Amino acid sequence: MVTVLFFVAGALAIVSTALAVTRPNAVHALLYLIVAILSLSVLFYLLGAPFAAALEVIVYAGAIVVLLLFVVMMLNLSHQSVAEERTLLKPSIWIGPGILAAVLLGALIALLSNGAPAGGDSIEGPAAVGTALFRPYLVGVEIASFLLISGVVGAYHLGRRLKEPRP
Amino acid sequence: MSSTELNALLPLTAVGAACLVALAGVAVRRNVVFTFVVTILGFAVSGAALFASSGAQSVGGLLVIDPYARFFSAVLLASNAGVALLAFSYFRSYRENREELFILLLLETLGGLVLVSAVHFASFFLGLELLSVSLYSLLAYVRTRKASFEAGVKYFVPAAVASAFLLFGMALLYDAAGTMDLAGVGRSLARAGSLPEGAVAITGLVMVIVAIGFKLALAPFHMWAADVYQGASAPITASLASVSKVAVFALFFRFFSGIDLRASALVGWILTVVAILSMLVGSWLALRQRNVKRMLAYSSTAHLGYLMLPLLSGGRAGAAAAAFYLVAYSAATIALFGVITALSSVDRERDDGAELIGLAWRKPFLSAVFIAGLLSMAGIPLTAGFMGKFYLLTVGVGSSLWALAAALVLSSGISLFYYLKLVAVQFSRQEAEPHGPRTPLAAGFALAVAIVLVVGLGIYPGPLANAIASLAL
Amino acid sequence: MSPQFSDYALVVAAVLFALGLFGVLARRNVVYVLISVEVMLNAAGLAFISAGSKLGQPDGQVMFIFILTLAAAEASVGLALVIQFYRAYKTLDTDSARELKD
Amino acid sequence: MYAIVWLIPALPLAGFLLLVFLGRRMPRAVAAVVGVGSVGLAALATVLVGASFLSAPPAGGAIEERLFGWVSLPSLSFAFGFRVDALTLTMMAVITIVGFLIHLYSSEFMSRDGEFWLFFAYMNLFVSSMLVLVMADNLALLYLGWEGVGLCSYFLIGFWYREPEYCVAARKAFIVTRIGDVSMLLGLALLVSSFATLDIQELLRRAAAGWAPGSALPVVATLLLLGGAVGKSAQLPLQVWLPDAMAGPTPVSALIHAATMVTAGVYLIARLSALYALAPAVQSLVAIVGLATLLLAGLAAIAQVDLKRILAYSTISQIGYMFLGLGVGFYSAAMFHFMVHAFFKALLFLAAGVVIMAQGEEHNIFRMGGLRTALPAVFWTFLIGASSLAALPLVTAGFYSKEWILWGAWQAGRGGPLLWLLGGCLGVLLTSLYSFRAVFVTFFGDQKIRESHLPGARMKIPLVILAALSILGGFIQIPSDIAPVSLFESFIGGVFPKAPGAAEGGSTQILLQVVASALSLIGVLAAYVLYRRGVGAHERLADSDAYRGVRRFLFSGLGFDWVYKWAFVKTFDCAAKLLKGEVVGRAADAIGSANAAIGRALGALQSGRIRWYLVGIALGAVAAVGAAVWL
Repeated sequence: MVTVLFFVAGALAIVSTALAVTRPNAVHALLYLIVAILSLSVLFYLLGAPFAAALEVIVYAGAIVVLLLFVVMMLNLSHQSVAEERTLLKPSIWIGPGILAAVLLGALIALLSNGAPAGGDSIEGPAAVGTALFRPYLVGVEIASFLLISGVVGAYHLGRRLKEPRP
Repeated sequence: MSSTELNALLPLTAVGAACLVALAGVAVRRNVVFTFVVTILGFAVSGAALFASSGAQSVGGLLVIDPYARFFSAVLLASNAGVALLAFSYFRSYRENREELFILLLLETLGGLVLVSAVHFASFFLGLELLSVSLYSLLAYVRTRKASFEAGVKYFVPAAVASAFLLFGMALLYDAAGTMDLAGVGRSLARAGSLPEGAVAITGLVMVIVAIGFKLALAPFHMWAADVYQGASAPITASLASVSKVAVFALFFRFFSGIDLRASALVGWILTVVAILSMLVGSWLALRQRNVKRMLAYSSTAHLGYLMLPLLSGGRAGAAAAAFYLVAYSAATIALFGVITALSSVDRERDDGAELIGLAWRKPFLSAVFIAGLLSMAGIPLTAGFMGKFYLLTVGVGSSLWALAAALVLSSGISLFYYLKLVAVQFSRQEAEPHGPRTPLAAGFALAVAIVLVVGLGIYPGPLANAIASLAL
Repeated sequence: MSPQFSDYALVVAAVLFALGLFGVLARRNVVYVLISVEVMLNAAGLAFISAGSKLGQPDGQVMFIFILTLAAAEASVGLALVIQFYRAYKTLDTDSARELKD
Repeated sequence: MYAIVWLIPALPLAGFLLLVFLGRRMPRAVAAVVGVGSVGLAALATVLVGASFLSAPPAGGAIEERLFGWVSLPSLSFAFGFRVDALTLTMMAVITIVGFLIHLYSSEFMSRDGEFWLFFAYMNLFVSSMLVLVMADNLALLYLGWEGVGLCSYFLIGFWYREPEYCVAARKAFIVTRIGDVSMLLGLALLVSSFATLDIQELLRRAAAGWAPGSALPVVATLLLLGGAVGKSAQLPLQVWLPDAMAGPTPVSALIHAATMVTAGVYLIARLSALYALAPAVQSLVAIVGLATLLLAGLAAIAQVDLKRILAYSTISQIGYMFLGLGVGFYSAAMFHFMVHAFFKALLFLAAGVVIMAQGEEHNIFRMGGLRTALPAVFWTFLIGASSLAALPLVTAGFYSKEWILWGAWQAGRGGPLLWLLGGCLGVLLTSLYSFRAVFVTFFGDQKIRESHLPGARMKIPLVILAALSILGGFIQIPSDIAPVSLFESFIGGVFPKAPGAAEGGSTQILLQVVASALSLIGVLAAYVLYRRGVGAHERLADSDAYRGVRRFLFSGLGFDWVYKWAFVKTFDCAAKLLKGEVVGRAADAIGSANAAIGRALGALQSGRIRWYLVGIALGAVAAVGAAVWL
């Protein structure tokens, strides 16, 4: 069962990623990307990394992709906004991601109802990861925080409107 | 984390603290002089902390503060202190925010400091990314000029791809070696050695090399360099050309000193090909350029190609040669871009070769600095660049890297042509423009230090040569 | 059982990486380039986790968390650049940014 | 007196620094005094050092002076030091004394130029670099000088010409000389890596002890070094750059491209003579290169019409003689010829400079003529120089130096007589033919252009002194069968391995000398017959019926014109083409255009599109990973 689930999630990840990088519409692409991220999260869980699986969903799907989506919406890439709003509701947009997500959901339900354990012999739970993170990798965490500062400062400076418009 | 570890981390902490102080300053009230002073103080305290410590101290298995790390940290701090001085002068007339520039510069330096002391994939990757992410914003910093923005984009996209390569390669190496410690990875690579058992490891190593090759702008990963150099403002280009390359190369060298290349001759071959390509392609492309910054971008590709000689020969002599060459290269880079900075303003970059016509008559000091930098880059005797190239050649020939040595000599032969052309142009009697504005004090100081280093190390390299002779890894 | 998983996971990671690379090379729209980069980073994360799982170490997950940090930082700067790109060129075609060339 | 050795290169360097930093604000007179004076003082110091060297030779035959430690690597260290032995002293004397005279001449010649002071700055830097090159006690310092003189040469060629066609010529010259330098640097690197020292004397000792004669390593090392020497000294096949270098001001041609820098290759081989002794095959190659160059350049000189280009080819040809001397192991003879050649070639160039200036920048000798009366001082000094070049027997210095080399060629192991026949007979004939062709065409006949500018004292004095040296310089070394004088040999001979063969030649030597002398006179006569047209000094002779008859017979009756045209002109044309660059020059052009094509191709990739750059990265990655996985 777990094996089947693993291959289903892997195949889903590949298919939805392929769709994400090829779809002409940015919103569609991002929806596929979310499906891919969810599948990846399942893979992580099956590989014995539940903490990473949770983070993948929270940070990637919850923050980064949403940020991307936000920018896509803000720039209004599909030009005709009203027409775009209408098309957003068309099944042709959500049917693909919907089917893929449904498959994923089915697999997840199968997994959970089976009560199968994640992964095989080595499960590195949140405790182990946390200990590693704040013992040997403490310096790394500090550097990572500076990395985020750099990202924030950069984004603030670059994203801001100019005091005087560009000549 | 023990107190000895904290002590050893002091140089990094100083820069990090300066960054936080500067950020707090911006939060309270914007004042560019305050930010600038904090930046310089951060560099100074960090430098002092470097000199105060000795020996090798491991920090949590991620970093090692040893003489090697300290030496390259000093080079990075000095270079970016120079860049800060230049930037302070350059951005005087910039009416948008200037404080973030110095904060980003501090962050970039911190990334470099992490890189040169990294002994683990985690610190390697985080240091590199801290450096890169800061550079994205620095390169695109001048919001009023489109070219600067274009430079930022053109660095960002390939750099992000290179990061992915780096991470994937690291993952493969981790998978094969079972550790992310650089020395451990090296040992395991030597064991894996023969293919196909080591295929995963070798593939990982090659992907890491691709990413490093991108950061160092080695051919064929060099194509972004010219556009980015040209588009970014001159002081930032100076930082990109010196700090990012020195830091990445120092790490590259440390990484490779742990790998027995004889075990995987193939990687040695790949690096040889990359080195020769870089030397020749870099020089060839530089020949055609009229824009000084583009020319320097391509020529730096060639210079990093030369540095593959000590990398491939390795050992203590290799480390010494690479260290000397990088010092010479950084000093000359700061000198050259510093002169362009002094000539340019934030609204207009004076980086066309034609801007240099008759510079010797208009601005003798700037011209002298520029000529010293060019001659050093060209490897003319009595400049630091000559001594550096001399070290490289002895190391290369000592390890029988004949093909590389020949390519080095050939490429420097070609390079002489484009460097000297720029020297000659400055003596042209055509008076292109009346005397421009005076060189600001801060930039003048940085340039004076740079020329003293370039010429001083060429005439009397003894002290530095002795200092680097003991850079054991 | 799990070693098998991790081997297959590595294959999946490689495929995802290749797809991301394809996207970066093939797409001209900056947003897609950004999406593709995120895909590549994800692939690297999967590779790390599979390696950590195979070795029974938490280090792979730690690296994944660091990658997540990078992805966030890169996305924030990248999106700021995307917004400016659109303001500057009124399009998101990367090829429009070519004032600088040989 | 030895304590002032370091001053000799330091003085011109100080002159250079003064001129560069303050020259623009100096009045012309002050700039001239600084420029000429610094070299003059260096010459004086050289004379003083030389005098004490002669009166009390230092221990070991060399003055050694370490200034300060320069480089100290764990494996390798050397000092910033000079070593002056007889060979070096000879070079130094020529560089400073001839250099001083040329500087003096330039102070008038360049006086109307806008960047008078800059010219002197470069010239001073050149003298300083050249001195460092010959005085260096280690290879790094020698290379410093080598690069330095190259640099000055490059700047000075371009001193007057900023037009595009100059750039093309300069680029070609540049590529060609760099080919030589690449080879030389690799040779130096091989030496350094083999013996872990840069000290020249130590290196030669270790080489003699460590390398078996004739084994592969010395052959490779000497071949690579020969490449450098051939490039710098404009020998076949890298000779094409020298005629192009004539674009610079005439004093530059005199100092750099005739008297000193171009002989750096000769110096290099002489300095490393112990190394060449370990590779006899390469040494023979040196002789062959010299011989081929001297003949082809001699032929090409006859085909030239530009006065300076005639002298340029003549220089190439005369350095060929020096290489011949080096190749047959007669190092002293080669150095003697170097010295004498410096005197008369500098003289010829300086005189040519006056002529060209007086003719309003006309370079074509066939548009000149009759300057014998207009410029008597120049005529007489030029005549002396040309006589010395043509090696007119007994009275000229050129005769004694060339005779010495030819005697060496005769004695060379295998093929000696052939070397003598080609180099001696044909070479001497060609030399006197082209040198007196220039004399007759330029100074005799009708004056076609009125002289516009007459030389002053500062231009005449160097001419006279150099003319005197071109005559008297020879008498310090006279073959034993004429008069047993061998001051030069006893001075410099100790530096080199002993020359092969007998010193005493007896009747053979006398016979050879007579033949060579006769040929040199025949060359003069031929030049007279062929080129002396119209009226001139020999009008009275020409008036005689007998002469007229002979001449008419020669020109028309015998169809000499026809013979001349088909036998000579065609040959000359071929030789000239060969030398002018149809072989190496075309190769250099090919390098140039290939370079441009590759540059364009590579540049086309720099399209400004980010995707292209990513494709580059991806392709590189795929190639590297592919190599890693499948190879």
